[in-house]
Amino acid sequence: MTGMFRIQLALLAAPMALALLTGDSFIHDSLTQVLLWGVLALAWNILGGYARQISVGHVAFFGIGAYTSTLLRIGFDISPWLGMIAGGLLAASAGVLLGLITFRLRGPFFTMATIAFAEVLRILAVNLRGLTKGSEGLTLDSTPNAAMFVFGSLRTYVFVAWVMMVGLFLLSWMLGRSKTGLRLLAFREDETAARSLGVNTYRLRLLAMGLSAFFTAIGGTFYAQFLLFIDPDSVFGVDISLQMALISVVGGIGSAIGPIIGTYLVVPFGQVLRAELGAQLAGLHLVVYGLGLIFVLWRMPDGVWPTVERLVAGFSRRGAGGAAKSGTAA
Amino acid sequence: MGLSPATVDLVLASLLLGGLYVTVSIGLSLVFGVMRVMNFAHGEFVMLAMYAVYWAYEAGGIDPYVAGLVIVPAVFLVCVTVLRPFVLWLVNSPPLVQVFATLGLSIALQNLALLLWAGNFRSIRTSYSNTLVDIAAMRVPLTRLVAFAVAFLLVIGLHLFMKHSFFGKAVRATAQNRRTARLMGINVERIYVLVFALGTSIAGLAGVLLMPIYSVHPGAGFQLALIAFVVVVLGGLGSLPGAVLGGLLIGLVEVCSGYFISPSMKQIVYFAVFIIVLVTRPAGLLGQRGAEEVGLK
Amino acid sequence: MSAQPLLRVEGLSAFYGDLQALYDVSLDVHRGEIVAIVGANAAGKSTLLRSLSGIVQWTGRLSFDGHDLQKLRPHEIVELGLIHVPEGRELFPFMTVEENLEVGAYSARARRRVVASKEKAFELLPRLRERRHQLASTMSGGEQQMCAIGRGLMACPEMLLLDEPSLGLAPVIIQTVYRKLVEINEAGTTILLVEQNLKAALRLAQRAYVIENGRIVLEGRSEDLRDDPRLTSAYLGR
Amino acid sequence: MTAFLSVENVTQRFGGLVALDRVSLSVEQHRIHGIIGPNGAGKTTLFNIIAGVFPPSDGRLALGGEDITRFSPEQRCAKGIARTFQVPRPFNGLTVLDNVAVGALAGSSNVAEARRRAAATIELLEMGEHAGNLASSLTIGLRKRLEVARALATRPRLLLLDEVMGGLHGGEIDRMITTVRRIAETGVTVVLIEHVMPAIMSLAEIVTVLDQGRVLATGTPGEITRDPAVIAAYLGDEVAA
Repeated sequence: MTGMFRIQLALLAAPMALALLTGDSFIHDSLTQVLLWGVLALAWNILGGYARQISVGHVAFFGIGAYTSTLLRIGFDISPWLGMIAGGLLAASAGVLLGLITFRLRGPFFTMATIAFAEVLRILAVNLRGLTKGSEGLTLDSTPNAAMFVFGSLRTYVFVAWVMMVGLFLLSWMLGRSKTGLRLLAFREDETAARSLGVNTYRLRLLAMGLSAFFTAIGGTFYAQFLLFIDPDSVFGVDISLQMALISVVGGIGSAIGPIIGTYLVVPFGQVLRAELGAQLAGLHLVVYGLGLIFVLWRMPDGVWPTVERLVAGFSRRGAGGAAKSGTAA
Repeated sequence: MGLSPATVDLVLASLLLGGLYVTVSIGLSLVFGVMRVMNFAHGEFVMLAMYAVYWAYEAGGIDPYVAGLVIVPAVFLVCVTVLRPFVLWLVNSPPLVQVFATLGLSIALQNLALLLWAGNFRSIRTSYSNTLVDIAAMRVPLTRLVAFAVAFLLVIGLHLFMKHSFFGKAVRATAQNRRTARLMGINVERIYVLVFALGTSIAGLAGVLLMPIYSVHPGAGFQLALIAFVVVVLGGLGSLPGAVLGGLLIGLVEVCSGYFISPSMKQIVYFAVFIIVLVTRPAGLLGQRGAEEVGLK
Repeated sequence: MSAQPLLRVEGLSAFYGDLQALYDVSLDVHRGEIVAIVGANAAGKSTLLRSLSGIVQWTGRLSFDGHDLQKLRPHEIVELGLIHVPEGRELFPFMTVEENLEVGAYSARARRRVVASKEKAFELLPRLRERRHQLASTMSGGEQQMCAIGRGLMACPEMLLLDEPSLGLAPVIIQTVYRKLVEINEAGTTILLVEQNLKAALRLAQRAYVIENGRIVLEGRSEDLRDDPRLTSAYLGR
Repeated sequence: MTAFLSVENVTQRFGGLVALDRVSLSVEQHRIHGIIGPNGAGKTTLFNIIAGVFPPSDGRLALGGEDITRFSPEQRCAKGIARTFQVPRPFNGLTVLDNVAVGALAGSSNVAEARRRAAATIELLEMGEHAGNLASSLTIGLRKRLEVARALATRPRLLLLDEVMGGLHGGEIDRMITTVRRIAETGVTVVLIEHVMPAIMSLAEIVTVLDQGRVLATGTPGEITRDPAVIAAYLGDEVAA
């Protein structure tokens, strides 16, 4: 267990260490993106991994977060730090509402409903020009001001994103070890059996939905403050939902470290592919991406992390507790 | 009370659009009904067929409908050969894998189109692109009429095939009870591959019919898939008559909301319809309760 | 008894995932016989039939009519004329009675004779002719059982594997079903019958095997078993 | 004695099929009440209605005088009804300990406490050596015991056991009989649906026989095995072939 624990610590610390070691702004920019995807994948994982409700509409919450803090900043001069919380709460409410509407749907039907929900928000964002300026987008004041969530140094963005990711990792980890975590495990293994043992699976799904939406929206605010520009296609595009889910699935859903591993594998892979192939062959990197996803699902349907864990457990059979395989392990 | 010309116009436009949506959706419904797999890459096959028509026309000057005679069988062939292992793996995988594997295929195909034809909107102009036909005092574009007629024949043909052919009965039996179908001597794996190929070929046919009417871009498949999901859920999961009803209804909703509200909001309206149906009748208008378990009727 | 049994089962073990349901089961059925497999719930009776029709994993040796079943897939086993009528009828609920029968004749060996087979099935089970256009799921339990047996006959079976045809039926209906089974057997079809309804099964079958916890514990001619105290004690616990 | 669990005129229809026809039954507190009947008699349907898998088409259920007809499974669990599943449904990816801990969650303030209580329950079921193993690695006999342990961890007042002896070997059956008896001695009321007759005859104080969706007889095991109607229903009628 301690071996696995050390690996996880190293994985968490690595990006910040890298940011401190180098002053290269390209690396800082890439790291910020990686860490933001880590936050989003962890947030998605609370619903998709812990509660096994596969959403491909999470960009709805991302966009709610981005637009809420940005509109509050532009319209009322409210600090995005507060706007971030407001956006999170709004997204959580929207998530619970969506959950109430779709709780009867199973499998692909839930997935379809989430896609539709995100599309509705995208179309609204395009068409409610009075509020969002439509496709023209919204631009934020770029004067560095920490109180307004705008920093002069890229390294500060890396740090903020890192704190968010590590914080959400710890929260996921604690959630996994809590009573709620055990209930979620039972729910996703067998809902009928879980209910017979007194687990209120309906409430559990709504809770997961609310938490997941909240943290996704926080990622949305960070994105808006990092780029200082948002428009409907960039913060409500279905490809963001897809990537959040994809990262978690590749890394291994249902654990706290899985989405982070997935982030480290998928995001830099995408960045390199795009840099190498993007210029002359637009789209090729995403063809590789799609086929890569199918390959991972085919060879490692549980994702990379559980597969690695199994390998490690195979090397050091100790038979004690078996806690490493109980799924609560982070 | 006589019908005003505007009403007739709206109804006719709805029917024509609905017919197109039926063609786009019915293959998805068929595949889901039999295999219990929601193919998130269904729209991409429509989109690729549209590009194939475009390419044949631009490069070889081949008429779209003539090209269709090659494209549709080609899609079928690809499914029973290249995609065969994928289909068999898919049908035996857990739902999570099914969702993401078809999404992965969707991403790959969408960007394959981007790679081959870039991101611009492409359309073709044939000699009959602007031809109008008179029906009951209305003037209707020929291409839309062809699409509707083919959709009509397709639905009738598919219905007769499923109802009366030995193969069709075996397909329904497989959908309703997989294990017992095996006991009847049905090679269930073969049925899955053929049904997937049939459903996907119909998507290809939809692409052929759409291309003379609309323009195509790599993201078009996703937009069409969204419509197909709405149609399938609205009509009833895995129900072929349901897909027809759902397609026509969405055609009506889209035309009317475009006319009475605003064209930019038409998607909002049918997504609203989608959510309302999901909430009030999760099994769809013609679906049976628990149809998710029971399958194709 | 003739030298070569129609069905020979040797050292059969069967599994559901890691769970073993049958242990080293051996039995023979000869052409023209009715043989019963009896035993309590979950003893492994249905698993035996499922192994024969190739829908569960098994090890051992199974041969039917001289063919080794080891490498055959379910639809190939059907082509040999070994036909399984599953427990609980398992009709196709949204198809009519007639369609259910037609699907029963899907195999190549049976499809050629579908019209004649249907006529024969209707003759033997006239109730099905009356109900031919009705959805299978809307019929009573007894009628559904008739339909399931009729569907099995449509496959032109050399041998029928019947899994609890009396399940959930009233005694008078069971009697009717059993009379039909005798007629089917007299017309030349061998029958392997799995039953929980002990006395009925022993009346019908010439021989029987008693199965308990996945193992055969008793076998013999029906009239010998009928009064065997070991049998009643296994059932009633007294 | 008053009824602890009372089933009043419960009818269940599935489409045109009547699975249960005005079944009434009362279970007294601190008793082991057996329910038997041939396959297809309606035992599992009755069991599902008591456990709250679906509400009956008609009729009423009461526990300790309170109407629970429309309660969800989790509400019933909170009221003190626990059940096992005929085909065991363990949480395969969890250890035996965590499986049982899920049952113990409701009355515990944290997971550690739930695990402690679960460990005690596991000892009671004599499966301590398997506590750390994944549930998916258990044999059928141990899965049945896990079902009982998990249900017991919810601290039920009424324990519904659905064929917990089915598929067990002789020795396992004897152990299970001892276990059920021990559970009953702690004051838990037990309803036992069973096919293995020797087990039910030695355990149950009262037996209800179902046949064709109706109650055929109720009485002590001795009375039941001598009832000609029961013998006919159970062994099957003499059918003139």
